[in-house]
Amino acid sequence: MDEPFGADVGELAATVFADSCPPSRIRELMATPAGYDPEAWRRWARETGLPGLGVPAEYGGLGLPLPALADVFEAAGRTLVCAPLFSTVGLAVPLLLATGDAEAAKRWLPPIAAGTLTATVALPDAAAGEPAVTAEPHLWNEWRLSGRVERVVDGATAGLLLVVAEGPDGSGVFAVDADESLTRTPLMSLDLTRRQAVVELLRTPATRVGTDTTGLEPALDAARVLLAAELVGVAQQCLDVTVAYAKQRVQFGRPIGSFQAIKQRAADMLIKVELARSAARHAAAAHEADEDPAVAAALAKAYCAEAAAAVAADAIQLHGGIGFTWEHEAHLYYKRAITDDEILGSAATHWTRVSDHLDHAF
Amino acid sequence: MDEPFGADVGELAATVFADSCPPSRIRELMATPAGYDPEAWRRWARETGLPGLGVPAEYGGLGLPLPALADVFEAAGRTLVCAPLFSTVGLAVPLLLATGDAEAAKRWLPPIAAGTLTATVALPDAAAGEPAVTAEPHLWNEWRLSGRVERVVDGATAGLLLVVAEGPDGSGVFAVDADESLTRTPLMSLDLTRRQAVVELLRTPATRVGTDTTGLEPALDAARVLLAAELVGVAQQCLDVTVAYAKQRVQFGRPIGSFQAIKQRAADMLIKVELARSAARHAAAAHEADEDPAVAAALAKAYCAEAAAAVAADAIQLHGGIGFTWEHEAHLYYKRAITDDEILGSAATHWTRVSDHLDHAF
Amino acid sequence: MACATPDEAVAAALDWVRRSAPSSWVRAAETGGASAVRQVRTPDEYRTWYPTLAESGLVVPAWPVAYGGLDWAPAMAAAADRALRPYHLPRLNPLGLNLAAPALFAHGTEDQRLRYLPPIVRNTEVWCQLFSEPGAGSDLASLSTRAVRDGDHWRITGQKVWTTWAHLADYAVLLARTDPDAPKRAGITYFLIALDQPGVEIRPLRHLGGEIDFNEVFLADAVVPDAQRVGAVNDGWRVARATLSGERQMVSGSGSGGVDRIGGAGAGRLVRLAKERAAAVPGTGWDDPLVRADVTRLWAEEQLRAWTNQRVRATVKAGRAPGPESSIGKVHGSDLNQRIQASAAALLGPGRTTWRAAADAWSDAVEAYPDGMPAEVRGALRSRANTIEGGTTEVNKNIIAERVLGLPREPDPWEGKPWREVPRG
Amino acid sequence: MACATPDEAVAAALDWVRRSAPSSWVRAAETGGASAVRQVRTPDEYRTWYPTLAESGLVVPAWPVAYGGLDWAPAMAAAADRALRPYHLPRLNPLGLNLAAPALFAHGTEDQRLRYLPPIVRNTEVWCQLFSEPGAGSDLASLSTRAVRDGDHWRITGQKVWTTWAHLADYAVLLARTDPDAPKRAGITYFLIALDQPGVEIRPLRHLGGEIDFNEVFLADAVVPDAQRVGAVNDGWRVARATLSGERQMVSGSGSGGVDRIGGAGAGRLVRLAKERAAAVPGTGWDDPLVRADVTRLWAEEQLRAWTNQRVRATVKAGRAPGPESSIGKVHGSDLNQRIQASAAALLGPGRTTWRAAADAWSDAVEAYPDGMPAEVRGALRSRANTIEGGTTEVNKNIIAERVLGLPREPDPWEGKPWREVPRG
Repeated sequence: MDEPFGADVGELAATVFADSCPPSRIRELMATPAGYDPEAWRRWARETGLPGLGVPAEYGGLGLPLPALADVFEAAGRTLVCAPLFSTVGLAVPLLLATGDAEAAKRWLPPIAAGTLTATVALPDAAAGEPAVTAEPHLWNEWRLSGRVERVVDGATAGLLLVVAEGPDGSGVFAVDADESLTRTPLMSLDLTRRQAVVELLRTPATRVGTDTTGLEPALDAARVLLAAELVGVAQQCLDVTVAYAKQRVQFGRPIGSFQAIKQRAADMLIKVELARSAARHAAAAHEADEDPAVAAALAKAYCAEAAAAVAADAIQLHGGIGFTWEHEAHLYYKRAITDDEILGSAATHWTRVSDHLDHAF
Repeated sequence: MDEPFGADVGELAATVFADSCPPSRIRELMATPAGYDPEAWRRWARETGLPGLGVPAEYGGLGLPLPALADVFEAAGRTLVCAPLFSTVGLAVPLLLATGDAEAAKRWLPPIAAGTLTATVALPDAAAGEPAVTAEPHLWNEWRLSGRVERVVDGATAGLLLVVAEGPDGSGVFAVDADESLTRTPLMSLDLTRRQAVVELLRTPATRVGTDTTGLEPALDAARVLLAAELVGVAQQCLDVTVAYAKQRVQFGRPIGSFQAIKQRAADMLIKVELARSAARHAAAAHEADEDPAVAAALAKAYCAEAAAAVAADAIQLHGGIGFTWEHEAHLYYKRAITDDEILGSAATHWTRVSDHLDHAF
Repeated sequence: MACATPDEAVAAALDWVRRSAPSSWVRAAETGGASAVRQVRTPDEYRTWYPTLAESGLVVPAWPVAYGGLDWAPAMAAAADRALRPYHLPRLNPLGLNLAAPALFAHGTEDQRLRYLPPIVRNTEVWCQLFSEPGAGSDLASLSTRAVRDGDHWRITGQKVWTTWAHLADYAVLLARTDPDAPKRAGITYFLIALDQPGVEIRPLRHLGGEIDFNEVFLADAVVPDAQRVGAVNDGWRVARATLSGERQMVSGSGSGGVDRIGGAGAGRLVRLAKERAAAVPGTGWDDPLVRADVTRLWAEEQLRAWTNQRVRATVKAGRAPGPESSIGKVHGSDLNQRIQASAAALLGPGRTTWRAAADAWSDAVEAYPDGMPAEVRGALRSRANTIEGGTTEVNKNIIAERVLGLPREPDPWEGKPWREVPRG
Repeated sequence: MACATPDEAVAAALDWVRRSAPSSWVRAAETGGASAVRQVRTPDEYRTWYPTLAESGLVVPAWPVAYGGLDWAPAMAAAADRALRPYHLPRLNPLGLNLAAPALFAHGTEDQRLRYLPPIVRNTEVWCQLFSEPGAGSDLASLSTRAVRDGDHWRITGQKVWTTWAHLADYAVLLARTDPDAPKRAGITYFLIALDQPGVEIRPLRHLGGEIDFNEVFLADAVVPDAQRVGAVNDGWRVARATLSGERQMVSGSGSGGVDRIGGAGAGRLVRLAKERAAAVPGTGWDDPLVRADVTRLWAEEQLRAWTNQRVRATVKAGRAPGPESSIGKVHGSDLNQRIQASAAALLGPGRTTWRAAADAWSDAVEAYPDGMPAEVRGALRSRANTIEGGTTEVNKNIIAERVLGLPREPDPWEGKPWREVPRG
């Protein structure tokens, strides 16, 4: 690795993403079938260790803690980098580690860190009424999975699928090799910079990953915190782009940013951005310090999703007509905010979690 | 009557209120025990027929329909006139008429129209968990009422109390003469321009008014529509006062009304005022045309209460420090809005009624 | 159709429709209503038949006969309109009727009216609007497109944007600068321009929903005969006002793309959607108290929107000038529709973030993007423009505050300065 | 207390409190916490004992000894502060500490510091602020109160308003105009004025809650020795900035009257209130999904408020300049508190609109009005001022947009013009 991530991991990530995934490049990738550039992913692995950020050093990664990962995701949110970053680094790695399955870790983490394997998690959205995937034991440690997951991030391209399924002895994590007999149908995604797919399993061979499932929810909460951080980046970028535009766009002989109607709105955007950042950072820190990380994660996911969607909508509004065009980037951020809101539970779901916490807190 | 109410009843009422109840006078009445001027009330009866606006001609009134009454209440809301207008004209008369009790009408409506008798309605707020008043038959048409009504508008001064109570055969309307053995404790009212009192009944003699209770809810809805209209007046006055202030108040070398931050807010206030007016007027008309008057009344009461409270709060805000003083009138309107919201069911209650309507409407 | 009273007008109109409209449409309308009509009639079929409707004069009954109308009194026209509503015979060529026509009535010559109004009514000449420019949006009067006199013609050069239906249009109303040294409003002239000429290039403009509803129009020495000038030279801003108010009305309160406004109003549909969602995924639709409250308020506000419009119409009908209530339609309606559409999309849950793509989608994801997009998502995306098109909410609120509430205007250091000197873009 | 490290500072502070504070208070604090302390200690008792605390230097440990401090390093002072928090020994004389002191440190003479700071710390000289005027609120720099030189004194004439605690104060910091011909900010001088003199009349100002927290102060030829001028003549605006930021901080995020901020934070209390309401009237409190959602968001936003303040403190502690997050406290905190207080009052239902009055209420309803008013109502009414006091939300958002986001200022035709010529009031 020429330039490993270190202290200012957030800024480093920002530079990397800016260099290798500028807006022009994102427009290209948006139109491609895969939606990202596998070669770039492998190059990032070699040059920056990005895919292995959360992978412990013993497996060839950098073993960064959640707050550092959150900084990287905030940077990713700012650039809408097209890559299996969330699926692999945000979802699969934390879940894999949470299972405490050393075998699995030894088998999959090194190629993930090397960028030669991408992974994702397939988890039906129970809150949206999707039925669970069922797992039946076959022989030895081999299982058969059946069911359908409506939306799997990078589900069409990931080399490894970690499926959360219901077995005879409760829910567990199961690994499905991409080569196995499963149907993966790419979906059109509101957010073209992050693809999803339907995954259908019919007695698909799978191996069980770990047996202790106590780490499952915390791992998913970690992923939610990373989405929250990404949403902070989304909102921050919308604010910055809007402020820059308001400074240079002239109407009525003045930069529109000199009009109070714009100033009041921009200040409101800043407030949402900063509160969202406080939510995401606190949640990331809480996860380490584990002081009620679950509530902090739920609060962050809910607040950041709503804040980012609102700020992105304001960005479209304050840009006027140009902000309504496909060519302008504002809509990409708006769509990312909406989409993130629906991944791993919507704001409504997570606000309810916070309320449930308050049932006992006072 | 020198000057009976006619076509432009709203404008006429506005003139009467402005002449006989200017802000200075309201400040005086606010500090008095009764909270209004009985002599002025009798004078209005002689000169304008105000107390008998809704009383049919045969009983010495003007028999105005609800839309006309609503215009009068809008005018009353603008001036916060201190008088038993709502209790007598808005509550008691419609309820009395709704009972269809000709005897009662002949006995009480003429003195009401003459301004020599004021009346009110005592109705526990079930939604706020207040138990019903109980009525037990005594002899002939005489009953005994027991119970407690936490808040009765003008309950300490009204000469006639119409109590809604639960008898052996369901709920009914009962008349209690102010001279009877009942305890009436004046309450301090958030809105000093409209007093309320606790009314306690202990085997208090009462006469039953009518037996058909089907008119009860429609009569209360009529009262709600009049409150909604009053709230439109409250909101309109807050907007007008704020606009006038924004035109003359100079800061930074300009009238503050020339700043967009103020303009955007003022436009928002206007939108709320006009939508509220549409709600109240439609509800008043619907009551006549009885096309689903109940839903229209619920919608109007809920929307107008919220709109008036919001607009009044904006008025305080846009006046800056002066709007926060006791001397300035803004808080009186804010308090009237809050108080009206809690009379005859809060916005929450009425929004639920609208939702219940939609259960079947689509 | 010679009639003297609203009743006669209604009778004549109904009689005409029953005799002259395709019987299958009439039957569908009288039995099944709107949706039934859409079953038996394609938009193309309607467009083909439309000139027949136009010939009857019922498209603009209040207009003089010479322009394609029936010379009916407003009351008669309104009555006939109401009577025909159940037959779902929508007017076509909205920009011709709402933008070009008012300008011609107010400031056109008799020759111009006789030449342009009848084909507008027949929809045989479709119109669009060439007003907005990349550098002149909220501040339309600062527009830069130049018109230079050339004998009895004008040569137009510049760029216009946000033109709807330009690729389908034959003519456009055009604002161009004829005197750069005058203050911005005093140097604009109003033209009628034919779009089928070498100097006019129309490029599609994709909006954030992935669809193409708008165009950019590039004018390079495009030619307009002076006979197609409306109003005096440099007096175009006054002429435009007539049409701008027209646009305001058209946009105000109207639902946005993606939502079938014939098939049930936005909020009523929202209630049904919430109930469907509750049936499909218990606890996430009408049976969720938060959704119920949100949807109820949106429905209520749509009622208030309608009741407010009724107030305006009643006032106008009574011959009085409408009050402040007439000024809030665009600002409130656009914001309300945005919230309605967003709630509708949200009711899809995660379903609002993905959809089945056409098999060949992946050759170009951007091209294929709108195919299969749920109607609620399309509506939610399209509605983002509601608070921008036809005047941004921010600008409109300032206008309301100044013109309706009478708040003082801001000091404008550029007031009265030559357009040439004022910063732009 | 000679200490060298935070740990030593903590030890010394705790040791002092346990030895020198009334044992009943210490016991109450260590066993029952805040509420217990309030059981055993009246505000008057605390005020009487306060100078003892001040003598220890623990009120302002980071200040030099000569001014009433201990000369401790910031880290030591902060550590001691945290250690003492459980003992509920709040600082008194906030306007002296937060307004007068910063000005004296930044621009006062050594003589002024030695004369005024120690009594501020001891609370033996209570301070208030004479800045705002009826005609100068948001635009404070346009203030009209005149100061005219008279030998080695100044004579002050004008009206001030919104002074808290003026009727209890001995001294005030005062801004007055000394050069009407200079631009508004360049003609103001900063004074320290004794309030106990003939030229000063203090009138109570009743706020909309019916209580008297503020005063109007009328100055008629009031006298200030030139020795009580802070900073140079006409340089008062610069001096004031030091204290203004002080006020911003004091107001920012702080809860409003009517809510006991010691006994549990606003939103936590709101949750308890909602649960009490649910128990009292089923379906109208925490058991109403709409209330539950509303209260949950308010609680969450209060967390975000706190976490944001933590970010600011952490940045400062790390010796870096705090970022944009430090600018939003006042605007968000005031709006949030308003919503929290309004929700709390709403949870009383109809109970928020009436209360039992003292028996003699009816002699003067206005006088008696605040007696018996529910704390939630008092809080809701008082909190209306949160978005006005210490800079209105509108002005503060403009400041954020300009100073933090760097948006261009508005053209100000009066920029640099003599104060005398600029319209006012």
